[in-house]
Amino acid sequence: MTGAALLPLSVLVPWVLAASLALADGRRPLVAWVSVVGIGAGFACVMGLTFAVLRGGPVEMVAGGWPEGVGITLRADALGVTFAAVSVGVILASLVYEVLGGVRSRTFPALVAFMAAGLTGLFLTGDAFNFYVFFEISMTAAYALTGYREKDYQVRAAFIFAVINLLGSVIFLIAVAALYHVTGTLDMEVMARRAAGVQPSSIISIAVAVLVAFSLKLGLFPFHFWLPAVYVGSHPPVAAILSGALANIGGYGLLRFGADVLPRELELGTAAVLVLGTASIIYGALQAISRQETAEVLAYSAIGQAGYILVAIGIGGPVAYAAAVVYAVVNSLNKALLFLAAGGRGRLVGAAFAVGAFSVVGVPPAAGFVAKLAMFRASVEAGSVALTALIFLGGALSFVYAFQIYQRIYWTPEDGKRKAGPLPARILVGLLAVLILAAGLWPEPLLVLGEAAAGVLEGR
Amino acid sequence: MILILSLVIAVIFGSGAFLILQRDLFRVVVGIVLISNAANLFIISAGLTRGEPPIYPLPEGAPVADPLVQAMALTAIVISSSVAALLLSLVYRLYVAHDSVDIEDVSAAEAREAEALERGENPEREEEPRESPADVELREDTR
Amino acid sequence: MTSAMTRMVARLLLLPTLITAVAILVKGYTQPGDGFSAGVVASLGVLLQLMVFGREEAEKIPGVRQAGTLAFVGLLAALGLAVWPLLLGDAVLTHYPPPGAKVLHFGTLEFITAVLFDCAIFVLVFGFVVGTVGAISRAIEDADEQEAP
Amino acid sequence: MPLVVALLSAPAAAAFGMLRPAGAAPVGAAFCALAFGATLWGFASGGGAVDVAWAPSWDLRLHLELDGLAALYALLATGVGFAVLVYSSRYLPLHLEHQDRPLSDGTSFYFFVLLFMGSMVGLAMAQDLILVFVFWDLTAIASYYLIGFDSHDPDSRASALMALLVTGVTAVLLLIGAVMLYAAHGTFSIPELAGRVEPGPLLTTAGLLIAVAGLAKSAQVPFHFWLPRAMAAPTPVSAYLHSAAMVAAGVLLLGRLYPLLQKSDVLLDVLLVVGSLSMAVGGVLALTRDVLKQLLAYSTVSQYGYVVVMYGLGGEYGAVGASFYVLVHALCKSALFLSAGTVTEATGSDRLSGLGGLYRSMPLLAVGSGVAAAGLAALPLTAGFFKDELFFAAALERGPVFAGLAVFGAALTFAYTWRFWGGIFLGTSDAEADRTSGVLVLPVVALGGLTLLGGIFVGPYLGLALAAGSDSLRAPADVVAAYHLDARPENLMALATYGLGVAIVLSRPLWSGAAGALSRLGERAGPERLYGMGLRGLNGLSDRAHRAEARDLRSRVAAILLPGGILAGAGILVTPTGGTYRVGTVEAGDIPLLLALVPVAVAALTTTFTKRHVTLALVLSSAGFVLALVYAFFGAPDVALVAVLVETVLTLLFLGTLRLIPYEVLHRQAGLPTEKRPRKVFFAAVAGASTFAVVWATLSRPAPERSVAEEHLKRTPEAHAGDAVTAILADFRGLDTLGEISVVALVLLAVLTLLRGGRLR
Repeated sequence: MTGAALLPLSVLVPWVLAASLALADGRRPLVAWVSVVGIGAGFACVMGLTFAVLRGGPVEMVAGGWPEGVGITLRADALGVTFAAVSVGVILASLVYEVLGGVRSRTFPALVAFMAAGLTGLFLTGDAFNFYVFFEISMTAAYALTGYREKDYQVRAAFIFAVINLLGSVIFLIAVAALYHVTGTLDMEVMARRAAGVQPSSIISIAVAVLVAFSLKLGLFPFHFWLPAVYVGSHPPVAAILSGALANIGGYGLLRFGADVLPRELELGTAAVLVLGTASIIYGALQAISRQETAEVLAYSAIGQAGYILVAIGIGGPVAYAAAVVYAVVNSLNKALLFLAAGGRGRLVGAAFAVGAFSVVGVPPAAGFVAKLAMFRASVEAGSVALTALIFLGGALSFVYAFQIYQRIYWTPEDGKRKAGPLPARILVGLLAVLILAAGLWPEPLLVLGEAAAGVLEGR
Repeated sequence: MILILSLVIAVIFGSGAFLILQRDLFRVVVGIVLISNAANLFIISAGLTRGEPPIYPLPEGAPVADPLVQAMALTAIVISSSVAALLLSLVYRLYVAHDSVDIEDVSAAEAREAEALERGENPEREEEPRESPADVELREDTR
Repeated sequence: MTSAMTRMVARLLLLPTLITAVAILVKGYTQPGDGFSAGVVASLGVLLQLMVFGREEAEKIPGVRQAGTLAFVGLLAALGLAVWPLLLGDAVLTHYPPPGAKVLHFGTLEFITAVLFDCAIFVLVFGFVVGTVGAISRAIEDADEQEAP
Repeated sequence: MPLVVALLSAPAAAAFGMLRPAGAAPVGAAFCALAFGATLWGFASGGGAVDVAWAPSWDLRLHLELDGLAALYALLATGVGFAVLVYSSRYLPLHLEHQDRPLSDGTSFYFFVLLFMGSMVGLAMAQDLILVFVFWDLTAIASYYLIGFDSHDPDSRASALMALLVTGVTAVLLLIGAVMLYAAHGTFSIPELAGRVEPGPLLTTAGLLIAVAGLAKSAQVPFHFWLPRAMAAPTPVSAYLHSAAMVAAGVLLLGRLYPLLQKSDVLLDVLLVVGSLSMAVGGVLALTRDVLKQLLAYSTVSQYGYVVVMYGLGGEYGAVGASFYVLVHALCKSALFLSAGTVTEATGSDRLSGLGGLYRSMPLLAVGSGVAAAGLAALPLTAGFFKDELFFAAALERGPVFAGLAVFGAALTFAYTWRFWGGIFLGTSDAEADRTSGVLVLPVVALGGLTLLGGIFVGPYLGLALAAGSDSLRAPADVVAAYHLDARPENLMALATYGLGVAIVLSRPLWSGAAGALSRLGERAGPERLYGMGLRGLNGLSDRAHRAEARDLRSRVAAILLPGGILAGAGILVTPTGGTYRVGTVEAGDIPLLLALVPVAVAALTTTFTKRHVTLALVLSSAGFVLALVYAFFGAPDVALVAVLVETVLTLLFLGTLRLIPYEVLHRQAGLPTEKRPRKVFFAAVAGASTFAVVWATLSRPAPERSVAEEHLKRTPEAHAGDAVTAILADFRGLDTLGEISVVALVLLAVLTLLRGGRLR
C-alpha cells in the first residue's frame, strides 16, 4: 500500500476500533484479543507509513479534499512517523501484556485504542488546532486509564493527573489560539513561515506558554510534581503507556512547536531550556536514588531522562535534534520495558529489567548507549564542557539508582508473595528486551530515523 | 478594547487559578471550568475580524466575524465542558474513597501511602483486587 | 412529588423540544445550530421527563435506556463517514456531493453527507448527555437506597 | 573467526547448561579451547581483519583485526579461560554445595564467564573506539554478574555494585573522549586517528579521559579499591577476571591507544605517576593483608602499576615490556589465585594466619604454585625473570630515579609473593587439608609449567610481546631478552631486588607497624571510604530532597504557576517590548460587549469567595451564560447557542454530583474558612499576570497576512452551506469535530467506568 493510503488508515484504524470496542465488554478474552489485533493492524499501518516516508519523503493528505489550509492537513514526515511508530508500538506491547494477564475493566481496551488513535493523530497532523484536539483525545483516555483497576490510590492519581494536565491543556490551547491570531493560519508549515515576521515580544510569550505546556506533559523539573504520584499510582501496563507513549507528546511537541514552528524563539530561550533540562537531569536522578518502590524510581528516572531530551533540543542543530529524537525513542522503549518488567518476577523478567537498566544508564549493547552517544556528540559538538559534564554526572547518578533498585528487587531472596506472572507475559517482556538489545547492536535504523527526523526540522 | 479584553481574560484565569489552589475538590473543578472559560473567551477575541455573523447572505461591505475562531471556540467549549463532567465524576469517586471532598484528606492518604513505600512496605498493592460486582456479573453473562 | 400541573407541562414539552431539536439539526446548514445543539436540546427534553417522572418512566422513551450504546453508534457512524471516501479514492472525510454539484433540497434540508455527519453528532451528544446524567441519577438512587433500606 | 567462536560460546554453554547443568562446563571449556586454537591459527597465518560498515550514519565500523596486541590478549583470555573453566568444573559444584544452591545456578556462571571471554577477545581485536566501548562495557557487565554471583550475600551485592559503578561510570569517560576525538577528526577508527591526531590540548583532554577509563579498569590508584572488594566473587572468577583479563583490559586500552597517548608528554607523565603510586600502594598493602585473595588483589594493583609505568616510560622497552609483563603476570597470578582457591577448599581457611606447612599434604600444588610465585618474583629460569629485565631496561633508559623505583617495586613484589607462598606451604603450622580433586590442582600446575617453559624458551613469549609492542608503537620493535651472565645493570638490579626483597621479608617487625598504619589510613581516608560516604551521602541527599517534594495538589499546581510566570516574565525581559502593546480603542459598537464583559469578570471574582456549593455552581453558570452573551456580541451566534446549552448541562451535572454527596459533608466543607492566605492570592496573581502578558501581547499584534478564515467564508457556498461556522465544523475542519465528539464519547466512557463499572446501560 502506498503512503497516501496508509496515512489516514494509521489514524482511523485505532479510532474505529476504539468506537467499536466501547460497545463490547473488554473483559471477554475475545474482545481483548480483537483489540490487540486491531492495534496491531494500526501499528502495521504506521510502520508501513514510516517506511514509505523514509523512502519517498513526507506524505500529505488534506481532509475533506479541500485545498491545503482550508481543510486540515494530515502530514506524515519523518519526525511524526517516528514518534507515532514508537508510541503505538509501546501501546501495543502494554496492551498485549495486560490482555495476557487478564483485563479487569470493560472499557480498558477501548480506552487504550482511543489513546492510540489520539496519539497517531497528534503525531501525524499538520494543523495546530487539530493537534490540540488529538491531544485532548489522548489525554482524556489517559485520565481514565490512570484510574484503571479503580483502587483508591489510582482514582487519586487520576484526579491529580487530570487537574494538572487540564491546566496544561488550557495553556496550550491559549498558545494555539494566540498563534492563530498572530499568524492567521493553523497549518503548521505556513505558521512556521509567518512566525518569523511576528513582533518578537508577542511571540515570545506564546513560546513560553508552549514550553510550559509541553514541559508539564514531559514532566520536567519543576513542572514534574504530578508525575511520580501518577506513575506510581497507575497499574504497570498503564504506567508503561503513560511514560512510554503519552509522554512522547512532550518531546514531540517541543520539537514540532519549538524547533519547527518557533525556531527563533527557541534559540532566544536556549538558556532557559538548558537550565530546565539539566535541572531535570540532576534532580530526577537524585530523587530516584533512594526510592524504595520500583515504580517511584522509574518515575523520577523519567523526569531525568526527559531532561536529556530537553537539553538536546536546547543545544539545537542537526546533531542535537537527531539526538533528541533518538533519545526520545530509546527512552520510550526503556520505560515501557522497565514498567512492564517491574510488574513481574522471575529470572527472565529479571534479565529483561537488567537490560532496561543498562539501557537507561547507557551501557552497550543495550540501545541506551546509542542515545547517550548521541547526547555526547551533541554536547561535545556544541563545545560545551559544562553540559558534557552535567550529562556525565546525570549518567553517573543513573548508574546508582538503576542498579540499587535492580539489586533490591532481583538479587534479594524473593519474598514468596510475589507471583511470577503468566509465562506469555514474561516472554513478551523478554522480547522487548531483545528488541532493545537489537537496537543497540544494530543502531543504524535508529540513527537513520533520528537524522531523517532532524532533517525535517532543519529543512525549513 | 484590547486592554479591557486582556484584563477580563486575565481576571477569569486568575480566579480560576485561585480556586484550583483551594482545598475543596468542587472548587478545584470550578477553577478548571473558569480557566477553560478564559481560554474560550480568548479564542473568540483572537479572531482576526469582528463584525456580523458569518452567515450567508453576507452583509455587503460590513465586516464579518472570523468564522474560524468560532469553530475553534465551539470545539474547545465542548471539549472542556465534557472533561469537566469527567472531573465531577472523579470527585464523586474520591468522595466514595475518602468520605470527604477535602484535598487535605486526599493528600493525607497519599502521604500515608508514600511513607509506607519509603519503609519498603507495599500495603495495598500486593493483594489481588477483591472481586468486584462487575466480575461476578461477567461470569453470569458468559454462562 | 411533583404537581399534576408540572407533570402535564413536562409531558407536553417533550414533543416540542424534540421537534425543535430536529429543526435545529435540519436548518443547521443555513443558520446557527448544528448536530451538537440539536443533541443537547433533545436530551434536555428527555432530562425534563427524567426529573419529573423519574428514571423508570423516562426510560420508556425510545433511546433513553440505550443512551450509552447510542453515543458510540453515533461515533461509529461519524467515523464511517470519514472512512467511506477512502474507499472511493478520495481524501478522508470528503463530503458528497462535491463542490459545484447540484444538491437536492427539501425545504431547508439539503441531501448532503455533511448533514449525515451532523446527525451522527446529534445521536452521540444525545447519548452522552442522557447517559451521563442517567449514570449520576442511578448513582443517586443507589445512594438513597443504601441510606434508607 | 576466533571472535565468532568466542562469542558463540556463552549462549552455547548456557543452552547446554539449561538442558543439563553439568554440561555447561565441558562445553564452555571446549569452546574456549577452540577459540584459543582459532586465535593461534589465525595469528600464525598472518592475522586477518574484518572491516564492515556498522552504522554508516555515524561512521561506525565493525573493524576487527587480529594483530599482535589482539593476539596476545585473545590468547590470554582464551588460554587462561580454558584453565579456569576446567578448574571451575570441579570448584563450582563444591561452591554451590556449600551454599545449598541448586547445580543449575552454575549455568549463569558459565554464561557470564564465557560472555566475558568473548567480549575480551572482541575488545582485543576492536579497532574502532565505539566498538572498543561496546566490548569494554560488556566485560563490565559480565564482571558485575560474576562478582554478584552469590547475590544472597549483601557483601557480594555491594561489591558488585561498586565494581560496576567504578568501571561503568569511568567507561563513560572513554565514550566522551572518543566523541571528542571524533568531533575533531571525523573518525572513530583508531588507526585513522593515530594518523590524524596532533599534540595539543584536545588530545591531552581526550586522552586523559580515555586513560582514566583504562586506569580505573586496571584498578590503579585511586580507583584501585574496587578490586579487593571484587574478591567476593567465586575464586575462579578472581583468577580469571581480576588477574588476567578484566584488569588487563585497562592496560590493553592503553596499549591500543598508545599511538595517540604517546604524542602527549602530559599523558605519559600521568601514567608514570599513577603507575608508580599504584605499584607502591598495592605492594605495601599486599604486605599487610591476611586474607589470601586480598593479598593477591593488592598485588594485582601493584603489578598493573608496573605495566602502566612501563607505558609511561615509553620507548621500545616500555611498550614491549608492558605486553610481556601482562602475559607473564596473567599466567602466574591466575595460578596463584587458583592455588588460593584450592587451599581454601581443602582446609576451609582463607587466611594466611590459619595456614602453613601445606607442602606436606599438597606437594604437587606447592610445586605448581611455587613456580608461579617464582615467576612473579622474577626468579631466573622462569619467564618472570625477563619481565623484570625488560622493566629494568625501560626504567634505565629514563634515568637512575626510575631505576631505583623499579628496584623498590620489584622488591616489594618479591616480598609479598614470598609471604604468600611461604605462608601457605612452608612453616610448621599444622593446618589440616582434605584430599582435593586433581582438577583443582592440574590447572595450577599447567600454568606454572607455562611459566617455567617461558623461562627456558623465551622465544615464543617474546615474539608475541614484540608483535604486540610493535602494534602499540606503530613501528617494528626490536628488543632481546636472554640470560646474560655478566654484570650489566639489569642483572645488578635483579640481584639488588632479591636482596632488598629478602631484607623486607626478614625485617617484617620493623615495618609492619608503618604498613599497618598506612593501611588503616587508607581505610579511614582512602578512596573506598570516599566512595562509601559518597554513596551514603547521595542516598541521604536523595531522602532529604524527597521529603521536600510537593505532595499536595495545591503545591503541585503552585509549582507550575510560579515557574511559568517567571518564564513568561523572562521572555518579556529578553525581547524588545517597544511598540508591541496596544491599548486599542472602544468604539460605539463595542459598548454592549463591554457591558457584558464586566459581569463576567465580576462573576469570576465572586466564585473566589462564594461559600455554599450550590451558590458556587450557580455563580459559575451565570458566568457561563453571560459569556454566551459576550459571544453573541462578538458575532458568534453558533458559539453563543452552544455555550448556553453546554452551560445548562454542566450546571445540571454539577448539581447532580452535589446531590450525590451528603449535605453534612458539603456543609462542613463550605463552613471551612476560604483560604485566602496571601500565598494563594500571590500564585493566582502570577497566573493572572502571565495570562495577561500572553493575551495582551497577542491581541496587540494581529497577523498582517490574510487569514485562512477568509478562504473559509468564500468557500462556504461550495460546501453547500449558508453558515460558515457550521461548514467549518462539519466539512472544512470536520476532523476537529470528529476529534471533539470522540472526546465527548470518551468522557462518557470514563464516567460510566467510574460510576457504573463501565456498563453502557
